[in-house]
Amino acid sequence: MQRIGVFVCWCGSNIAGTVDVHAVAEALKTESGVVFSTDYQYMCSQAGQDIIKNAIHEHSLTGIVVCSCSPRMHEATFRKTAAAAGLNPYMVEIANIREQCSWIHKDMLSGTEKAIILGKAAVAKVNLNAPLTPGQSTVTKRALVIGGGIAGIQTALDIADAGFPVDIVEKKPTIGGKMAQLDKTFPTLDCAACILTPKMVDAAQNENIRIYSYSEVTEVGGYVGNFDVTIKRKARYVKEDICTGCGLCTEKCPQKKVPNEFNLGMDNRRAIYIPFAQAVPKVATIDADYCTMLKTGKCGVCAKVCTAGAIDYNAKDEFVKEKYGAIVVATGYNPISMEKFDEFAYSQSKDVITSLEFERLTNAAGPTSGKLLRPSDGEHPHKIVFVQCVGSRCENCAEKGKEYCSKICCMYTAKHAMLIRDKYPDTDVYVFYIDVRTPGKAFDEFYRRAVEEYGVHYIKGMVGKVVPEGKKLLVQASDLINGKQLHIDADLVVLAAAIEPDKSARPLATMLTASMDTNDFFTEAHPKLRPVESPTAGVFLSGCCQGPKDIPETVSQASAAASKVIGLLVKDHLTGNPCIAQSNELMCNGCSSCERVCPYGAITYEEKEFRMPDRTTKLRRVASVNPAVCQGCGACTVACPSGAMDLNGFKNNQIMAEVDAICKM
Amino acid sequence: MQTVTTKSLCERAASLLGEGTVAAVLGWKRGEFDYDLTPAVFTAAEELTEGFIYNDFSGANLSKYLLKKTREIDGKILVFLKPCDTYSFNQLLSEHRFDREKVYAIGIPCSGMADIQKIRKIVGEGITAIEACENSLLVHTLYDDEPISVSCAEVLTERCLNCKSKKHVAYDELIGDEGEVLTSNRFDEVEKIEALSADERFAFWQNELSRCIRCNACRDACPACTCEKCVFDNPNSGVQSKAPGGEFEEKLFHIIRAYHVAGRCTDCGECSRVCPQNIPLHLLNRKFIKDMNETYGEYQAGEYDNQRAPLVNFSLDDPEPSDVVKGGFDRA
Amino acid sequence: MGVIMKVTYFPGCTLKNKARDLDEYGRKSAEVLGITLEEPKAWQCCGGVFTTANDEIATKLSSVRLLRSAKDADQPLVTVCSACHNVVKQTNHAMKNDIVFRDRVNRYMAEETPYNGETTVYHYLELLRDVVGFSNVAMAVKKPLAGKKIGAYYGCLLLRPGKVLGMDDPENPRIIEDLIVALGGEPVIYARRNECCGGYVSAESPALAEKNSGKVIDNAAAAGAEMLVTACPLCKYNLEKYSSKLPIVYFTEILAEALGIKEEVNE
Amino acid sequence: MNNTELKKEILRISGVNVKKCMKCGKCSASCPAYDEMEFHPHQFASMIDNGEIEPLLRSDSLYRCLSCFACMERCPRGVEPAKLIEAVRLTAIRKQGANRMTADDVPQMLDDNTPGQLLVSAFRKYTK
Amino acid sequence: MQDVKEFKPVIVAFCCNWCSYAGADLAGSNRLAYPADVKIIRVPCSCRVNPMFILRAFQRGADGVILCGCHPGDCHYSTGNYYTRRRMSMLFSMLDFLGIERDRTRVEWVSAAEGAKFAATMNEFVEKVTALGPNKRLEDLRCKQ
Repeated sequence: MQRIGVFVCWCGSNIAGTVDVHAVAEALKTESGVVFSTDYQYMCSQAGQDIIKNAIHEHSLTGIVVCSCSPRMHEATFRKTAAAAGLNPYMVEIANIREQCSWIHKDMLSGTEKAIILGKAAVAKVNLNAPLTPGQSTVTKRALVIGGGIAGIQTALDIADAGFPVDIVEKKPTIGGKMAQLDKTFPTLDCAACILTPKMVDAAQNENIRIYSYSEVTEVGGYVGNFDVTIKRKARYVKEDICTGCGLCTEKCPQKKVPNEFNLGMDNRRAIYIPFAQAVPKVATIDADYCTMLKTGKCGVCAKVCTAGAIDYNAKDEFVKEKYGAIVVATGYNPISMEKFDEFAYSQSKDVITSLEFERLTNAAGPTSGKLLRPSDGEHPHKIVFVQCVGSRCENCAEKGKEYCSKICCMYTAKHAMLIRDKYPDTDVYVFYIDVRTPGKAFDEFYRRAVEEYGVHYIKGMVGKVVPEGKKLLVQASDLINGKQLHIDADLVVLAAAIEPDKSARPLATMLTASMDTNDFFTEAHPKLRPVESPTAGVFLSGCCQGPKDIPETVSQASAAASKVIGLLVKDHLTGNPCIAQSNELMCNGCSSCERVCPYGAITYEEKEFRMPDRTTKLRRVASVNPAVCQGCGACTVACPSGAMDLNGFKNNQIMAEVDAICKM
Repeated sequence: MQTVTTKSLCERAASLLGEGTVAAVLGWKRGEFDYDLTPAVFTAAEELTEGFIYNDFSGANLSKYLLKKTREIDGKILVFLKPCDTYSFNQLLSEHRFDREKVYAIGIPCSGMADIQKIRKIVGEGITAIEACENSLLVHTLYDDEPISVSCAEVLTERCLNCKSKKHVAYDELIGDEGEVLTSNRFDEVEKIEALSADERFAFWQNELSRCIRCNACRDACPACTCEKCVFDNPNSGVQSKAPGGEFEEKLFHIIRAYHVAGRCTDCGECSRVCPQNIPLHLLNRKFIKDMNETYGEYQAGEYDNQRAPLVNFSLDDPEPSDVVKGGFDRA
Repeated sequence: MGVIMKVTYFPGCTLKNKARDLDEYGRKSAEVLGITLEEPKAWQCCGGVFTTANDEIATKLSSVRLLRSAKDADQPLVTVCSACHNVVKQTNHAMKNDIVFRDRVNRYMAEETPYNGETTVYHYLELLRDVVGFSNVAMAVKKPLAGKKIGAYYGCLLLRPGKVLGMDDPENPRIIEDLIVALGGEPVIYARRNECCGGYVSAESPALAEKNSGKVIDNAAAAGAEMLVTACPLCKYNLEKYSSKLPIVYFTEILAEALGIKEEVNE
Repeated sequence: MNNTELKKEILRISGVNVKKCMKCGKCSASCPAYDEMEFHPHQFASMIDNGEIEPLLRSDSLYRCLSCFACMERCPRGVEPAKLIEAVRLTAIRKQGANRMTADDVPQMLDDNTPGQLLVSAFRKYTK
Repeated sequence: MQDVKEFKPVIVAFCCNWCSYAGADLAGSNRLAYPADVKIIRVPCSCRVNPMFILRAFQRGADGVILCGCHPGDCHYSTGNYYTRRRMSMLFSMLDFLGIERDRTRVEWVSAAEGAKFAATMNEFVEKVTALGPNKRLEDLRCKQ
């Protein structure tokens, strides 16, 4: 028989305002097993916790019911309190009489009545509680970072700095990500390459960091502290350890007509290539889709010119299996396709470009060596129109745009406009905006400078149609402040395309069993309090895979994710959740139903000897649960017809006791 | 009558016993009357000649008995399986309920079993003996001098009228000819009930289930009900009950029993065959089978070894419960 | 080519007089391409424009009757005029998806069985693309429009509202361009091909129609078009009235021409 | 009808939720009849939301809308201004004697090529 | 005596810990009212709910039972609610087959962000169950006081 103490919290007037807390404490006194019942203003306060501790000692309590706020709020608090007083923390149950009672009911009578019933249900459950001890598992002291953009690089550097080995898996031939393609960064206008490339070099030289470039994660198994990951190292046909990155092959390759993705297809590269001068690793890669040798077996120029002998036309994809304690997702973003927004004539004119293309056009290492020239005819544009929110903040066109604000466009457009006016004062710049959103340190000041010092024309209104005619782009737009429809004959139109999570994120989320929102951004464990963790233990989020963000924010989150990973990796053991499934071998049929529904593969079978009624022993097949792998969902408990499989902390008889308590009027 | 004779089966069993291939034979033997055959274990040729019978009353599905017998008896057991029994046999195998190595299965043809209740309805009480002829049964009674002839087709059991398959899906040896999977109208009765109003359905089942005496015969005969410990016998399950306990209790028992075997029930019909109160329990199982077939695609439990039953499976675009109950079977 | 499909064909009022070309070239070409166009015995004018107000019943009844006759014949319904297409397809969409509207119409019409938007409505162009297939059209071409630079003029009614008509990307349509390619011509893409010509407002404000039509033609000409094709009699009227820069013909005419049956029609 | 009821009526027959408008002006930026209109598509949304419907009812803008649906197609929020304009126009011409166009107006519109479609459409839009 | 004037149903709501229980908490935080007749039982996942619990609730006097879980695809345990969906589809269809009123049982997917949906769902469910009146078809008279 349990000796249960009931503690009813007032939560100031939050609970006491609509629930008669004395009456609740009084009513629960007579419940089976209850030997002590009291109420207090704030049970979660030090004084409140002391009341619980003292009662445990004074009344030799074996179980605790706290009638208070949601267990999601303070279950952990009260479990610690109980543990401090020598009671097993899993002997504590919470009756949620705030969120699910006092806050939603207005009159004292029904509120109190319901609070009593919820209290009774908790008491009924505690009567059947048993002390639980969490299992322990070891931690593999190595982290995996998926994605080698600025988010992934920063996370990896910080983890490595704390002394833990970390692997970066990047699907492209080089790390660097989107930031490597940018020209300048707002609001300080530092050159992106100048601040990024030293970090890339640091990552390459750090002995704790291993970079798997041109690689992808193909399989993830295991659980927090013990992930088993398979990494596909795509065949790059160049031996990474031998190639010196001299670049001779990329000059001699006869296949010159390959669209250069680093410059967003605005110029061409060779079939064997190094994406850009500061690439890390600085190693050539053969593009199998274009290489004449790989396609027809005739050519071999690169092998001939390579003095190091690094070319290997027979290379195959390789699979590496590795163990990790933690995984950081840093898969980043891409601008959405402009295909469905052809009112802006993106598909009709080369002079309608996206902002990322604009970055390349103004970048000294870009296709025009940093000179702002029109892609169509290489002439200097004199009138440039920027269009904001293309595909962002779309309500009805889910298949077309995105419902959210892409967050970075207002600032980079101000940057672009300012840079143009700075370099080419003879060029007129128009920015069509719906709202200018500049929350951030020195952001609004930056935008105002664009208007006030650089004379950028900011016009509130959207562009409705862009008509390429002759050499001009006729822009038809609203000027809402002046109540006019404007017609501007522009030379260049730049679209601030919405950004979306990288397409690789969705299959990765499935592999990681990490949840995503409807936009395919990874969901955080808590939007405010646990913003860099995924709800899946051991999986952390860094950068735009979690939501649109700019570089300062990305780097902050990257470091935050790293600190969470370090916090995990310093532990030698992880304490598991003891509320896991357990099979009663005497009742188990060995039928495999539970195994079939287990999402974690936590259930295996073994042949065990059992004594038969006639005193002989027979082998029987029974289920056994791996406590380190089981996450405690309970799917198996319902699949089991005999009830042999039960869930600790949520046992069949405990839940039925709650049902009984609620239904017994 | 059956196309294979008791004698031929006896001979084959005796020779397998004799050569030591099997240590025991699981078959049917005469009870008090010709028509109340019960499952039995034979370990010697003489026992077989004395007791073994295969006739129109060998309805009992022997597959379930393998669980206990394979654990009790050392050596192989010969079991005779009618086509429908082989489905149960397979299902039990995929649930790892017995060691296949310990069993020698002989598939035997079945031309349908006779229902003694139907015979009684025709000839009345006082049946003393029944002889099988080609297409009819000769029934001797206390009150009639001459045996009365009834046609086999007329007295086929309900489940045999809707026979789903004459094909054996598992065996080591086959005696007689192999049949085919049949198309049956086995869901007609379910559909009839579905077509009733909610009140009528409730009244129908209230009438049927209230006759339950909780004798547990359905559970004990069911080849899918093979739990080491049944929840209804387990004092810790919270639903233990061994006696009829009112209207709710019977519903709970039969709903849970049907739910526990859903996806595993091969529709062998043993539950209704053994029910002393003649409750059409197989309709509950067939309702689940029909729903699962219609909602998640055709599935026949026991058809193959190691299938994944609908309730331990899912697909991403399964319909919502509200659509299944409202859309699929709406009669409102 | 054998008969591949029989369809209910709705010509609409203008095709019986001013836009006879659109109709006749269309009929003859369909025959060649294996489509049998069956005109319903009785039909009424579609109304020319679709009234978006959802309490308007009467203005949509003629379309509903037409849709029902196609349903009764168990045939898809084909229109060739952009305006008819727009009205009939939008009406069908409302009958299918707007439950309140559908019930009111069905109650009003008091037919034995309700009409619930079952009919599939094709524009003639969709029929060519989705049923016949442009590759088959290309194979049937006898006199390719070699080298002819043709601008497709969609106007507004053929494409919008995009979600309801579901014909093509309303901002970057390809269907007429693909047809031009199939016929051996060279399509000229220009941005104003989906901008309105001025429509019925030309009745009251010819100035507006003049301005809009002019812009369309100037844009097409600047892009190098030598002629424009359209599916709408009103577009053709407005464009021709306000500019003589480019010849305007119906798409069925270039179809007939390429199929080598243009003269046959004119005989 | 007072303003509130008039607004309700217009929202009802148009089926539009004007609250979805984020005031970006893309509708008016797309409008090919902009210069001919006193009130522009985005103003229809905001004025109807404000209950300022009388000025709209009196405005010639109602008869300049081409019903080309460009505003509907390009609105990022699915507001459908063309449906609002249609609803206001119908509210205006459904009143007794408020027809915009009569049969007497037809002869001066005609020329040799005028398609029937033009007359039918204009009557639909201007007359009840 | 049953109070004929005002029937207050007993509603048992099983909520998964990760989405729906959090959704219920959010409804509370936003002070979105729903009837006090609804009593929530926290389970780790909707797939923890055994049909036995539902029948048990009816036996002990519940008038309606509702199951809330994460939206399909969002299960914290990735697949739990898919099993729930099948299990409850089959169970509810069976209850319907036995003539039990359809509106006494329900499955609803409520995310942690859908406080408003939680409250609205509960209001609607209570309303429907109230309209049905007391549960007579699945009650256990021995459990009545």
